[in-house]
Amino acid sequence: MSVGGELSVISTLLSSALLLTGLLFFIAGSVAMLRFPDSYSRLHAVTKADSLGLGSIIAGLMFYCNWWQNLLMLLIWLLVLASGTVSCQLLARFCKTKQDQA
Amino acid sequence: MSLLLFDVLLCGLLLALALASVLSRQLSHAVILYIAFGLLMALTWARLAAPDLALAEAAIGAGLTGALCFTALARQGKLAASPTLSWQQRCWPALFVLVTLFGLLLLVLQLPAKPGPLPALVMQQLAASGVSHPVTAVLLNFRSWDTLLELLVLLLALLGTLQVAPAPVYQSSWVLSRSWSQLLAPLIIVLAGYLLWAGAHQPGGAFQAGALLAAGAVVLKLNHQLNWLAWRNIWVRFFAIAGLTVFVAAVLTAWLLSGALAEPVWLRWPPELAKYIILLIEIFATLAIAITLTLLVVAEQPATPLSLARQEDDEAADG
Amino acid sequence: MMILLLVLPLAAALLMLLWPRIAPLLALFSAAVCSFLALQLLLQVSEQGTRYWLLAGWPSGLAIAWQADTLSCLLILLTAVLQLLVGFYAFATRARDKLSQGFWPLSSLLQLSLTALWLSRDLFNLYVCLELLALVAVALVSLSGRKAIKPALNYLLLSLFGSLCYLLGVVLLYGAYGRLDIAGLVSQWQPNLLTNSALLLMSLGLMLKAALWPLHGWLPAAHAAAPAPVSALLSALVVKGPLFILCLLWLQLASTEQAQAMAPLFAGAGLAALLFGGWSALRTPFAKNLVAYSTVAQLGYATLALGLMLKFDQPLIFAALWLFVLAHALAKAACFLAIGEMSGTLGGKRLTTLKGASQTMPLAMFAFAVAGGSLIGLPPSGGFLAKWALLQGLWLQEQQLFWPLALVLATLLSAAYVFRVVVLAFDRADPVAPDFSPQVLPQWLALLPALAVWAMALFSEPLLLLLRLEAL
Amino acid sequence: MVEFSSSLNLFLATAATLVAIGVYGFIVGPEPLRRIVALNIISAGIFMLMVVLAYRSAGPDAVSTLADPVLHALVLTGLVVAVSATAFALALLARLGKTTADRPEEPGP
Amino acid sequence: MSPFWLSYLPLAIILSSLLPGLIIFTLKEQQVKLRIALNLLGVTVKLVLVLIMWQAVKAGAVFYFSVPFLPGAELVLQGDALSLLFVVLSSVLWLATTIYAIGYLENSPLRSRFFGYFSLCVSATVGLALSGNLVSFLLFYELLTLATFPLVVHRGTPEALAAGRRYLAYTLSGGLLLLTGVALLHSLVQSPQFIPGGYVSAVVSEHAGLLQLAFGLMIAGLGVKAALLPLHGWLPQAMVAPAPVSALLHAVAVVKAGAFGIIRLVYDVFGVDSMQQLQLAEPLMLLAATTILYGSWRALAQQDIKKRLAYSTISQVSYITVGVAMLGPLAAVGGLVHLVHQGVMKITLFFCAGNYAETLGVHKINELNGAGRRMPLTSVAFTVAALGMIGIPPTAGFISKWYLGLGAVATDNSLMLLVFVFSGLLNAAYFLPIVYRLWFLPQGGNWPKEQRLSATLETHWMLLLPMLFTAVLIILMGVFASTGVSPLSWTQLIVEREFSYD
Repeated sequence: MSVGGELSVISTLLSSALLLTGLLFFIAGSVAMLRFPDSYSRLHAVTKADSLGLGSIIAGLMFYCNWWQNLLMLLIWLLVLASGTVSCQLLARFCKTKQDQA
Repeated sequence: MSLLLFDVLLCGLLLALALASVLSRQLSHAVILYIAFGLLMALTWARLAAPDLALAEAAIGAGLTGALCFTALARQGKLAASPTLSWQQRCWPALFVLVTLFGLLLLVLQLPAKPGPLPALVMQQLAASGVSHPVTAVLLNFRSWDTLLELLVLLLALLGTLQVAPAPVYQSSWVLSRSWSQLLAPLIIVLAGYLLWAGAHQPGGAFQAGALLAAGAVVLKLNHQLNWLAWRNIWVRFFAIAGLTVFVAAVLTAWLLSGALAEPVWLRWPPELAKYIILLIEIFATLAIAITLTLLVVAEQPATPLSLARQEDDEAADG
Repeated sequence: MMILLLVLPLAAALLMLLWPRIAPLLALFSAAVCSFLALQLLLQVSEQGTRYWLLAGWPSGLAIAWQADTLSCLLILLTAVLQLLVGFYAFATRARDKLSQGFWPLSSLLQLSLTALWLSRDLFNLYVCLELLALVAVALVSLSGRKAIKPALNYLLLSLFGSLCYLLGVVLLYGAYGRLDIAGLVSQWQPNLLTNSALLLMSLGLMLKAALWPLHGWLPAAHAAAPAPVSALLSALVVKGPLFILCLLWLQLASTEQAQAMAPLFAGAGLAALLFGGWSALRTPFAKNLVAYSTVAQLGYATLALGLMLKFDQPLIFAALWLFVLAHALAKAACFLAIGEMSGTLGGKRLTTLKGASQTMPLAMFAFAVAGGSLIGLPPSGGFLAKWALLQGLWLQEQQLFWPLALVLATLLSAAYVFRVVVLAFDRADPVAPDFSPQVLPQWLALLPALAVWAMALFSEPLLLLLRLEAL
Repeated sequence: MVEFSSSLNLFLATAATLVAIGVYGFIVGPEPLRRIVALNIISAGIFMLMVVLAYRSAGPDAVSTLADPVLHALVLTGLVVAVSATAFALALLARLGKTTADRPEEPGP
Repeated sequence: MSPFWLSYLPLAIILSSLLPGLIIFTLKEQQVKLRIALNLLGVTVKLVLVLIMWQAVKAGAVFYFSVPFLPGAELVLQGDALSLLFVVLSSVLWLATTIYAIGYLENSPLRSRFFGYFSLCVSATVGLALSGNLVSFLLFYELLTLATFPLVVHRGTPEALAAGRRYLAYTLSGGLLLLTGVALLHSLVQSPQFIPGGYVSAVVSEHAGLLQLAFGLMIAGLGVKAALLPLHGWLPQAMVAPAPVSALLHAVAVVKAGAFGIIRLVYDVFGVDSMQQLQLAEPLMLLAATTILYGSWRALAQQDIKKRLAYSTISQVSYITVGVAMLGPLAAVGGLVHLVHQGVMKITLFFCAGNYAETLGVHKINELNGAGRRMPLTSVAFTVAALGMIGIPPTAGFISKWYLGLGAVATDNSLMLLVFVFSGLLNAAYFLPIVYRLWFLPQGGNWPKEQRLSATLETHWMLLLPMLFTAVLIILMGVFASTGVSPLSWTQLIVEREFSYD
């Protein structure tokens, strides 16, 4: 992993905290997906927790990179956010139709 | 040390996912686990100094194969639970595989640690190849015959798939996903163009770009956009074979250009033109790969008599 | 010339995809021109000696190597000629058999992939050729629709597995020596655990793809399910591709000790294939399965010859090996076309449909019998030539009584299954009436390769000479 | 240096084990789809072996340009070939499922 | 030596029956006249060509025609005295059989196919006779198998198919053994042309074991067609074929091909000297002698006419082998001349059997009672041929047995003499009762009404004529044995050439 220039202690602490938070959200989301009872709650958990987790990880990483890389990372986050939303909606609709049919 | 830890973790996860995919109870789980495995594999390759391949694996290996597997699952209709196997059915193959594994381990650990002569040779000849990225040089100049055949394999898979493809099923698409896919499309085109252009000197190239384009096209196609993108359209057919056509045309041209020589050499690009020829081939190959991959995923029966499905369905309806 | 042999079928196939209407004409045209070119090439090579290319003129090792020796040229010629013949057959029966348009580009691509395979002397390029071949073959099998899907899938999966085994072997060799061209590998070859295992892995994969005993399980179903022209191509040509590579590996790469160690295995497998395939052909109730099992048995001859070649290193046995392949290709094409014609006209897949076929369709039956004669090895057919060369090679070794005996037994088995059909055809009690009046042209087309295999005997001396030189 | 070679060995062993896992899956099956997945795992293992072998030439201080480009090109070719074959196999499989579904009197595989 | 076209004479002789045969295949069923014309044209041309060759060979010429085939073994057609003996026999008898077959098969289905294969069969036989080395011989030997098989199964009944299967199983195995043997011999000494005195003498001391093995393999292969003892099983069963086919198989084509091969093998491949050195003659002779007695013994028990004739063939053909295996000039004359005599006599017998079956519907011996009065000409022919078989003068059979006896005495084989005497007695025992039934017993069976096949004659003239022709031949060959045109004088010429090579 490439490491940028020197960082201050505060920045390091802050970025580590953000990274850890992101990781926590990811883990929470994954556990939820495995443990939650039905599709809707799973979807809910996964999309929200993962979007948030990714956001905080990217925020944590931003301390290490230059502005151009940061911009790209933000763009990636936005894309994931949007596509996560759309796919979550799609899946929910699919579940709904299936439920209605049954 | 930390890198080694990372490696151990990576390898452990890879093995666990692969094993889980093979052993899982349900097919859909197997497919999901396989996709995860593919993504991790991409990461592994990035770790192993192969960013080209990481890109390709992420797009083709994990993404495309996963999509294909899911399509197949969906087309297969209702899934029966996997038949349970008795332990003899599992145990004896396992024993056999363990023995094989032992032998394989013995073998791969015997491989010499020093590389062969070819990397140095590639570097030595790179200047004459017309591109500065060695992988692209190998793909499109040193071993271009392999690449030509590989394009052919891809085309062939498409032909075979079209032959057995089912009749199209019409479903309504949802406004939000449609507009989202339309929003994504230009982004993907730009990205693909970048990858293609980058291939000349850094990781990237026709396959990665083609795969990316295909991903975009598949999304659009699933949202009932791009209705013209079907085998029955002659222009689609034309571009699907364009990669090969341009390749062959370039080969022939190069051959004729050097025809004055006593012994014309097959597949040799004139050094001063090599760069342009390779770029031309790559552009058309990207298009062809994109179209082919798209059609592979959303394969539906074409109107041309290439497919047997319709006539058979008619027969089935009669009977 | 070389280039045209590859570009022509490719270009033809691409054009066919664009304009399916003219596909048959294009396919026939390209096959005809290629046959002519291949003949030219053969003559040229046999006059001027083997030609070796490094593609694109890059240094050895980096470039893909090609070699056109007389054997390769002979096989290229065979491929083109059979393609032409089968193309004519498919064209002649297109109205009746409702053969899909997909056949034409696929058959051209089959020719391309085989030609590329015969030429290549680069292990990885051979892998790509193998995959290409497998995909074409499976796509061709799946042409017959619903009933062929399962065998086709089975064929594809096993074939992929075989390719991967082969690839693993190639990778191990590359890991050890860092190169892929056979000539380069030969110069550095050392018999050790690594090369042993690589060779074994590659052989396993190739044997699976070539349907050599005991890995032949997929073949009868796949070949029997395909449409008649496709079965002819598959049996005559496709299984020979992996066999060719197998021979390259063991005759050129492997050291003498390795070859000696492997010889009994190949010979044993060949013998087992002969006996098992013959026995299965005797038992099966379906006509096409009989011919397909006969392919398994006949491939046994080739394997046996390979094993004996490794053991005794006799040029004559090498010649015998390829004579078997040539003769079998022609004879099997005739068999499949004839059987396809008969079961198409008489309407049924079972052997009993052929009852009395010597009256209703004498020409097709004659074609089958004549081709069968070569399968048995009756003089003066190609099969006889091969058997003669093998026997000569064996008798030159002192104290070899077991193998001639085994050959005799195998020949009797093949005679038994060929005449199982012929005897049935002479049954006059109640012949099966044709569904419609038999077409004459396709029957003649089926007879043509059968006659060609008997005509091989006329060229026996140059053939033997050519092939014997190749072994040295 | 030690770390490099132990990493290398680790990856080599992983690649071999992946192949073995794939072979197990291919033999045991039982559904065709799982066989296809298993084949893909085998090919992933083989490709990984190739990538590791390419990595050999990179040396302890990994710089991407030094990895064996020939092997990388081969893997790329192999990947495309593998995905083509997989796609075709899956298409056949889908057709097979449909054919068996069409005829309910025949029990599915 | 001779005009250019003469070197093509052997080929022309083969083509004269092959080409009409191939044309006949393409004819429609109704084109009877054309088919007959083609057949007769072929026969005539062949006879003329054979006559030309006969003249030349008698003057001492030898014909060669060769095309390249295997390395070290060209495809050679060689017209020498011995081959001409067989060629003349098969050509003349082909004429008779063709006419007979036209009459016999009148109005039966699939005649184009029948006559096509019939011509092929004769071509193969002639080719076999003319072949100039072992490889060519092998080739025609296998072609003969293939050409005769459709004739055996021509009727297409279950019995015919079973017989066909059996026939194939035997002959193909035989061909295979022959192939193995020829290949073995080829690897030792190549396959040069047949030459009096053989060509193996150079390696006799070096490879005695392998030579013996090769001889054994080849005799086993030839023995199948020559119906030597353990390999005779197909012959009696092949009786289900139509009468002309049986006649052809027994008198000319198949059985004689085996016998002829043995002659070639013994005299022109191994040679008398090598045979003696390798001690191969004795076992062969004993085997043949056993076959003679066994065949006669089994013939006694048969009630079916054609079956009895079949076992008689097994016995009679082995006379040829015995004559050859005794390795003396006189015995050789006896054996060779028996090749011709037995052919003519046996074909007559089969014609007669066919006539009885066709006209009266009689297949069993005990139904023949009194047939002599209903069908006098047929019965006379039968009687003549039967007497010939027994060896009663002045028939041809007497000549061959006489020389065989002389040969046995000359080579000090008293055992063989005993065999001949005993076998002669057995012959009489199974033929004379039939003759007795024909002439001296009252009519027994239920015969169809008269003049079914012909208005004036006892049966169709085409069935009658060939039979009478061959019956007359039997007498003529016996009576005029000492003249220059008789088979006897020709065989004496052959033996002179065979035994005076050094």
